[in-house]
Amino acid sequence: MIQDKDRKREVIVKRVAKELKDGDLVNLGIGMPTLVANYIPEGVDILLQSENGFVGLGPTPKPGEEDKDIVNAGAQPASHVTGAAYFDSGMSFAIIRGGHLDVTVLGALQVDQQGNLANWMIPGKMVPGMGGAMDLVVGAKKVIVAMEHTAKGEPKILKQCTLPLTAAGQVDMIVTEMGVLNVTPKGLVLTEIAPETELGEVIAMTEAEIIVADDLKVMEV
Amino acid sequence: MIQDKDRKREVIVKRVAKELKDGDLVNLGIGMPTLVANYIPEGVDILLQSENGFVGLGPTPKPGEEDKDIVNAGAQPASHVTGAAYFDSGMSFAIIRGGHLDVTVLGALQVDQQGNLANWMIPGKMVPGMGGAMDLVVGAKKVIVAMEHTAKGEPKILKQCTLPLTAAGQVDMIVTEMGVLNVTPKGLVLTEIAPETELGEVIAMTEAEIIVADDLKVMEV
Amino acid sequence: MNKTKSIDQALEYIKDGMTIAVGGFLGVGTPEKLIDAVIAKGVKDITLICNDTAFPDKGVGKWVVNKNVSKVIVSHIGTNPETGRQMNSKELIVDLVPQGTLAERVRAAGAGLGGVLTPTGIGTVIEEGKQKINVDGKDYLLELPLKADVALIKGSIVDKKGNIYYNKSTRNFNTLMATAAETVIVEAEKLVEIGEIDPSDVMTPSIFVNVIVE
Amino acid sequence: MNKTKSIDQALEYIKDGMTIAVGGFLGVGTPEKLIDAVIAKGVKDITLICNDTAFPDKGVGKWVVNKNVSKVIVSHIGTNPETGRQMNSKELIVDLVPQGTLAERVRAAGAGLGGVLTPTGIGTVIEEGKQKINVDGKDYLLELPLKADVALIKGSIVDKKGNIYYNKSTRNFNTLMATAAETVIVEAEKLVEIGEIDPSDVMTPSIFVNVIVE
Repeated sequence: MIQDKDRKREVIVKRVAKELKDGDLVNLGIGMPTLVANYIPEGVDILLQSENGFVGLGPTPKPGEEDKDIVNAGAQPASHVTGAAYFDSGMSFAIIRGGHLDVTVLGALQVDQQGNLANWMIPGKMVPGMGGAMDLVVGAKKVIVAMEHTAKGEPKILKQCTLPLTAAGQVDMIVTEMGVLNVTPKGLVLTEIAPETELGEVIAMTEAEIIVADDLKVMEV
Repeated sequence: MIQDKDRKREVIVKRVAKELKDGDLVNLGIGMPTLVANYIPEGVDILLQSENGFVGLGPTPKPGEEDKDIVNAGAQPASHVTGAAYFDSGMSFAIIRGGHLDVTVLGALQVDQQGNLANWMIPGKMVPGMGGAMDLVVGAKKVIVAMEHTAKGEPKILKQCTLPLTAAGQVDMIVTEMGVLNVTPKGLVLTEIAPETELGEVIAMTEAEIIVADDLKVMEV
Repeated sequence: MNKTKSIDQALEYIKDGMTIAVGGFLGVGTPEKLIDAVIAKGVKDITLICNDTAFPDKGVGKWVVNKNVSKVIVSHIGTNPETGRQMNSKELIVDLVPQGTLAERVRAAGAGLGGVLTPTGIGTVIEEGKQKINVDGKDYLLELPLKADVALIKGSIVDKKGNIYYNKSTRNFNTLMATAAETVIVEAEKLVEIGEIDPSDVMTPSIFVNVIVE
Repeated sequence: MNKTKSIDQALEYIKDGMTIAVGGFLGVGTPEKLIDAVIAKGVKDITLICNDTAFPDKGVGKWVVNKNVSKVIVSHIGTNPETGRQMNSKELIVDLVPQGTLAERVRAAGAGLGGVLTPTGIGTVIEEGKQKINVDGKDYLLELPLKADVALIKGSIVDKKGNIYYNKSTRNFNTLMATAAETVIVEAEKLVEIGEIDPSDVMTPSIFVNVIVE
C-alpha cells in the first residue's frame, strides 16, 4: 500500500492520463485532476476545456508572462494553446451538458457502487457550492473520479453515499492510489490494483462491495 | 377615399413612420413595411433589426456595391450602418422573443377586433410558412399591422379571423390608407381617419365593429 | 487528427434516409459545393432541417427540385415554388416551425436540454400535439430538441483544426446546426492554418467539427 | 441618444432592494469600478445574481464583506469564506444553482423563454420544489427564468453606441447578464468611437446597453 502523499498523487494522475485518447475534449477539475495534464501520453493530442469559457487551456504561464484576461476555472493565471477558442458561459455549458465533452476528471468526498457522486457540500460544515460539477458529471461521456482511496483512514467508496449527491449514477470509473474500479450494472469491478498493494488492503479500505475482475492487472504507472 | 395604389402605400408607410421613437429597435416586414425606413422623422435615430442576424440594417446598396455576405431577411442585397452588430439566429430570436424589439411592422391577410393576426397561410392555396412572424408578433413590445384596408374590395379587418392565426391577441395598432385603429380591451378604436376619406366609407369597408374616438383626428401624412 | 478531406471523402458520411441539418438563410451561408455533391451522389430520402427551402436554383432548394428530400423541417417555403407544389401533391412532407422555435429546438439538442418553453405559437395551430405549461400565469408550449445525423456548415474562414468564423449575415443557423449533429462537415470559403483565427473571434469552436472540405 | 455617463449618474439606476446581475467569473470580467461605487453609495439589500461570490477583496465578494447583499443566487461560494460565514449565521441567504443551469436561466429570461428542461440536478437536492418533466423516457427539471433589475457588465472594448467586445476569458456570464435586466450598465475598459468594433466581432449588441461608464 502506497503511503507517501506525493507518490499517491502521481500514481493516480498518471493512471488517469492513460484513459485519454487522441482528439478527446477533457475537463480537469480543480486540484489533483489538474495534474493529469502533465502526463498525457506522447502522440495523444487532447484539448482541455475550461468551464469559465474556452477550449484549448494551456500551461500555467511563467511569472511575469501572465495575461490578466486569461484565467482557468480556479481563477489562476492560465494560457491558451494554438487553435483555442473562447466563448461565453452559455456555450461553455452547452458543450458540457450537450455531450460534447469526452471525459471529465474530478475529485469526490464520497462515491458509491451505484455510481453516485457527492463532492459539493458537507451539511453544516462546508458548502462551497457545486459550481459546474453537476453539469459536468451529467453531461460528460465519461466521468472519472480521481481521489485518494480514503479520507483520514475512512473509506470514501461506499455502498451508498451519505452526503448530498452531485449526480445520481453518472460515475464510470474511480482511480485511486490503490487501484482502478469500474462502475458496472453489477456493481464496482476492480480491474487494476496498484503496485505495492494487496487485494485484502483494497477490500478493507473500501466500504462498497468489490467484484474482482477475472483478469485483474497491476496498474501501469 | 384614396384610390391610387402608390398613394395608398405612401399614406400607410408615412403614418407608420411617425410611430417610431428615437432609440427604437424596429423590425420591418418584407414588402410594404420595408418602405417605412424611407420616412423616419428627422431627429429620430432608430436601429433596424434583420431577423437573419443583425441590428443596424442599412439602405440597399447601389448596383455593383453589393456584399454577397450582407443580405436582408428577404435575401436581397443589403448594407449595415455604422455601429451595427451581427449575430446568429439564436441571438436574433432571443432579441425578438425576449422583448428587446420595440416595434414590429408587418402585413396581414386578416386582422380582427381581438388583435388576432393571420398572415402566414391560406389553407389549400398558399402556404409560405410563418418564418419569423410568429415570434415577432409575440415578442415585440408594439405590433403594428400596415396593410391596405381591403383585398379585392373585401374587408380584411374582421370580427374574427377565419384563416389560421399567426398569433392571438398581439396586434396593437392597424394602419391602413383609410385610418388608424388601436386595438383596445373594448374593441377597435378608430383614432385617425385618412384625408379624402369619409367615416361611413371606413365603417363600410370594415367588417369588425369600430368605436370612433371622441377626438378623431385626420391622419397626418 | 487531420480533419481536412476531399468532398468525396466527406460524402461517405451521408447516407440515404438521414436527417441532415444545413446552415444558411435563403441560401446565404449555405455550403453550395456540399449541396451539389449530395445531388451528384443521388442521396435519397433526406429529412432536412434548415431555416427555409431557399430558391429552386440555390442552396437546399436544389435538393427539393432534385428530389433528394422526403421531409423538410423549416420555417419558410415561400421562395421555392417547387416545395409548395410537392407539398400539395403529397410528394414531400413539410413541417413548418416558427423560426425562433426552430433555432431554440436545434440549440436545445446541441446544449443537452430536454426542451424549452416558448410563448410563440400559443393560440395557433402550432399548439397541436404539444404540451402546454403555465409558468407564472402565462402559457408556453414545450418545444422539443431537434437533432441531426449530419450537419453541413459553411464557414467564411476555417482553420485546419475546425475553428470557424462566419462573415456578417452568413452566420445565421450555422452556429446552431454545428452543435446538433453526430457528424459536422464544414465547407471552408477560406482555409487557414491553425492559429490564424484569433481565439476570441472563433464562432464555432473546433470541437464541434469532424470534417473540413474546401 | 448619449449613453455615456459618469459613474455617479449610472449609480442613480441602482436602489436598495434591487436584483442585480453581475458579469464575471471569480472576479475576472467584473466591473470593479461599479462594484466599488455601489459600496461607496451604501446600497443595501441587493439580491445578487452572479456565477460566484468571488474573493473577499475582489469583484462581488466585496459586496458580501460590506453587507450590501441580503441574498445571492450563485453556483459557487467556496472562494469567499465570508459568504459561508454569513450563510451559517443566517445573515445572508445563499441560493446555490448549478453553473450551467444558472447560465440557462439567465439566458431564458433574456430570450423570452418560460423555462428550460435540464437533466442537471436530477436525483439531487436541486430537484426540491421543481417540476419534473419526462421527455422520451428521460427525466428533466423545469428551470425557470432569472431576471434582474440592473445588470453590471465589464467590456474590454466598448463603443459609444454600447456595442461590446470581451477579451478572452472575460466574456463568461457578461453576454448573458446583458440580455436579462431592465437596465444594463457597462464599464468599458477601453471606450472607442462607434464603428471601431467590426460588426461581426460584437459580442453584446448595443441594443442591450443603456449606460456606458469608463
